[in-house]
Amino acid sequence: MLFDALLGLLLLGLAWLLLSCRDLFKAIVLFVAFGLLMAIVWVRLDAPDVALAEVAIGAGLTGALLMSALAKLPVDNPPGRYSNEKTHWLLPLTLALMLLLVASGLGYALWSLPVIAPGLSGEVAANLEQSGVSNPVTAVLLNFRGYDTLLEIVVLLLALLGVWSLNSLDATPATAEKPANLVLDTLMRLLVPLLILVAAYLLWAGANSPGGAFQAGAVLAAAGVLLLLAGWRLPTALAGLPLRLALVAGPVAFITLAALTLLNARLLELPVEHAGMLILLLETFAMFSIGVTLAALFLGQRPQERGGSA
Amino acid sequence: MNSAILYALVGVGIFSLGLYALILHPHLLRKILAINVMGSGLFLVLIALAKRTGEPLPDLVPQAMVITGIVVAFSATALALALMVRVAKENHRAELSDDESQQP
Amino acid sequence: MDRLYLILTLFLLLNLAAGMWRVLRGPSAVDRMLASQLFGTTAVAILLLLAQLYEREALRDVALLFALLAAVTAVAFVRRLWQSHEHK
Amino acid sequence: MILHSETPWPALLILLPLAAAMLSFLFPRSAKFTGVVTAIIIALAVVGFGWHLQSEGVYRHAVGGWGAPLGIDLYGDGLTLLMLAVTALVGLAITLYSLDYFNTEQARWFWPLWLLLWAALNALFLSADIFNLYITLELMGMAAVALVALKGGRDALNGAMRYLLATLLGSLAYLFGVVLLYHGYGTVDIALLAERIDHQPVAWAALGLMGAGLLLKTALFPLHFWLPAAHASAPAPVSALLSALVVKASFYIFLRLWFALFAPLGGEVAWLLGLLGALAILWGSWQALRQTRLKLLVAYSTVAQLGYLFVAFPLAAVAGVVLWHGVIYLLISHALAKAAMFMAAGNLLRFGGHDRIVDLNRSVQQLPLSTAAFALAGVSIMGLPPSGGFIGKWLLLEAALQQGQWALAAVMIVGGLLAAAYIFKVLGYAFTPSTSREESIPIPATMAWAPLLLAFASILLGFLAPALFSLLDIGSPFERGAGS
Repeated sequence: MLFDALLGLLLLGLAWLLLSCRDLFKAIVLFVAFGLLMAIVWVRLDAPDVALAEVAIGAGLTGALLMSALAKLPVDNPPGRYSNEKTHWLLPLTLALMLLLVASGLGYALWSLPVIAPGLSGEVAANLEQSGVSNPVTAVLLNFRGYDTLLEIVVLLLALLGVWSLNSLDATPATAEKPANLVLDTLMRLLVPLLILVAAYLLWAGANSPGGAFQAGAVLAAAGVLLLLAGWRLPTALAGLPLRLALVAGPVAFITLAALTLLNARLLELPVEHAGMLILLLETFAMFSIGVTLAALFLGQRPQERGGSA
Repeated sequence: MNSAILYALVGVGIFSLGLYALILHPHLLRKILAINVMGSGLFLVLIALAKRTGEPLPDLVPQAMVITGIVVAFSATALALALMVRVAKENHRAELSDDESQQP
Repeated sequence: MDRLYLILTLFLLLNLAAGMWRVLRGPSAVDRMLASQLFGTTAVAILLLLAQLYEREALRDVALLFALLAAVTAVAFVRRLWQSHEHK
Repeated sequence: MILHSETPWPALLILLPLAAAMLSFLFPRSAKFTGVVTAIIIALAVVGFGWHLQSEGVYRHAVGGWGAPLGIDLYGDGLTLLMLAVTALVGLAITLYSLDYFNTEQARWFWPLWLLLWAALNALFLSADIFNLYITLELMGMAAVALVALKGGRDALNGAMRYLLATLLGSLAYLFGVVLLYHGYGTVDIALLAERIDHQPVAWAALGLMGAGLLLKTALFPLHFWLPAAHASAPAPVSALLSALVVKASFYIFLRLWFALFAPLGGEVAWLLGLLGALAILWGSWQALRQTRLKLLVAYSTVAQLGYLFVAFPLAAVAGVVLWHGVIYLLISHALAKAAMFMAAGNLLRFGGHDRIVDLNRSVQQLPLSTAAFALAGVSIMGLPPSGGFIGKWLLLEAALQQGQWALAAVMIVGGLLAAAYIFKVLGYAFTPSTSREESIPIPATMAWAPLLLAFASILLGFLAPALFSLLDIGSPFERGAGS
């Protein structure tokens, strides 16, 4: 309990500091630290799957993305106003009071909830055997609520479409990386194979223990990010249709499976005897696409295609 | 007060802090950070309250929802950051220009 | 034994708070970044202790991912932000 | 067997635009073809779904075979059908209009984004699960933002950024409500929640949060601050689909939740909604009248017309189902008319190279079809007979008068007069004989005809009322609201 209270206070303190400190770089570092602390909280709350996702996506890749974006902001930009200095001091005060009221109301609503509520844990346990996997979180993500997951990986692809469309309208060329040095080169040679190995492990482990396509995909993306930071770029021959195929492989596998299940008249109903195999197949495609998409999101610019048109 | 409700209340607090910053700070990067912080607070409420099963194992459906939520939040952040960089180039500062809007 | 682990995790948590202070004070971006790396290392230690305490193998995976992803953010910092930020 | 108890039409309505989006991303050169074929098949699938509903009644499908509360259910009734049908009709028009609108680089992104947005809309209308609805909301919102930004330039980018922040905030508030409902009642299925919900504080908090989030996305006054910039600065077909469909989608969720969950809770809330709706009508119409640029005028008109949808809430307790028929009628005719208006405005803008209202002269002689589309759509927006807008507004006005709510009735009438004023302001300038000759760009036939057909449809709607009302009654979507 003491541990929890301390952790909770630290979280609140970090949130306040990262949102109120004047230096944006400091805010980003604090945000990454905040994500790491969240991961410890997830572990405390018996949610190791979420902890994995938080470390890989919530803190790791988001942190890298934030730093990359901060570096792209105009250099002559005067340091951002800390808060809207045109506004009177009364506005923040009123806002704070209003939010305090809302938060108290919400707190009261949560407080009034029954102390014991099983949620859907009973249903999950009862149907776990038919799901094809023994990690309940994977069962929910890929089978019980697989339709959500289908839409979710489409959201990820949509984000990339949006980012690419934004950058394709921008005339300025992509920023070239500085040449890699020996330290980075060695680190990359060590880390990239390790990351790929860990991704494969997480994917495989996801069926029975914490892990799964999203965490594995994020680790794969981390390997991609390292490569990109070291100055590696996708060969122009692969940057057109092959890259697009890699990006849509996960969604397309999902959509195809959904269409096939329609022949049996029920959307996304996996036959019990093949469910485990189908889920692993689906997750493999998904991991691959998620990895490529996340790395592409980090790069931002659409890679140069053969034939010149960016 | 058990740890489930404790963390849930912390989640509400984090959400509110994020909302305060989102409304008050004009810099777009800070607004994006604020939205992410709000999301984390929300996820904390979702998972903390799932501990109330009365058994050692928590309700796992919220955990799957939060993994979905983390991926969606990341997607939104990536899009928002790309948009921010473009807006900052147009406005010469990473804030929304307020000259074209006639309303308060 | 459990009590020992608990005391250790509490101690490490206090270490995190100390690290936060360094992130806040800086003064340079490198100081902040290094402090955040220390953050990651401490978190790894906490996770390993918790893994022992709860007897859950999976937490070691989380710790492993912590260590790996910390390297990625560090490289992102060095390559994208270090020079440009220090110049400001 | 497939055609009997388990028709795959709804699944097709979701999977087809998704698959088409992937195809158009993979093969940008044939994207236009993919888009048109998809639009046609979707229209056919909606007809098939309607036929199924007519013969079999309400549709419920347990995705994955699990069924609520463990799995996700799809659900369809008359309201779902009409929303899908409007989306299919407006979507077809937008697809045709967009064939020649975008340059090559924009088209490369427009088609996959638009098809994803379409998939999100269909999935949203068919969902019976509040967490699944959250994902469709995010999919829709992010696609819409990316489409606004497609225009490029300062206005569009600022509009898109403001829109993105607003829509993300709305999603977060909505999701918080989902969290509260799940932990309060142990399910995210709307039907199960409807059975279990009671007067607990969590239900109230959920109403507040979900309501605020969805109304922010629907741009109800005073949460409309993001709408004019986003809708006015987007490319014309995008403006059309934002005003016609995207704001309606979040309103649809609000309506669903209102009937299933919240109507028994909030009599006072209904009055608050009515008040905000009335203010939206007055403020939006007044702002529209003040605008000097055509697209901003049309955008503020959307703010005003959305207000009408909310004026119904306090009247519903007495007026019942008929009133809701009026609201849906208004929603549909506004969708058709506003899409026509934005597309027509896009033509005028493209032709003249600007959308300053005072310089619109010449356009009648040069663009008779687009001007006619604007005028016809205007008839529906003003609420003149025999348009669809007339039926909707008449039902609302009648309810207000019967209940002696003179203030609400007066606001509706004033809103109609102001609408007439801002539409005649545009038409007046458009019919002024031309004095100057400028360079102009010719408008392709599809771009001229698409808005005109939609405008005709919004007028025609006035004659279809009995048929549409009987369709709308399938599954009686408004029963709980009427009873309470």
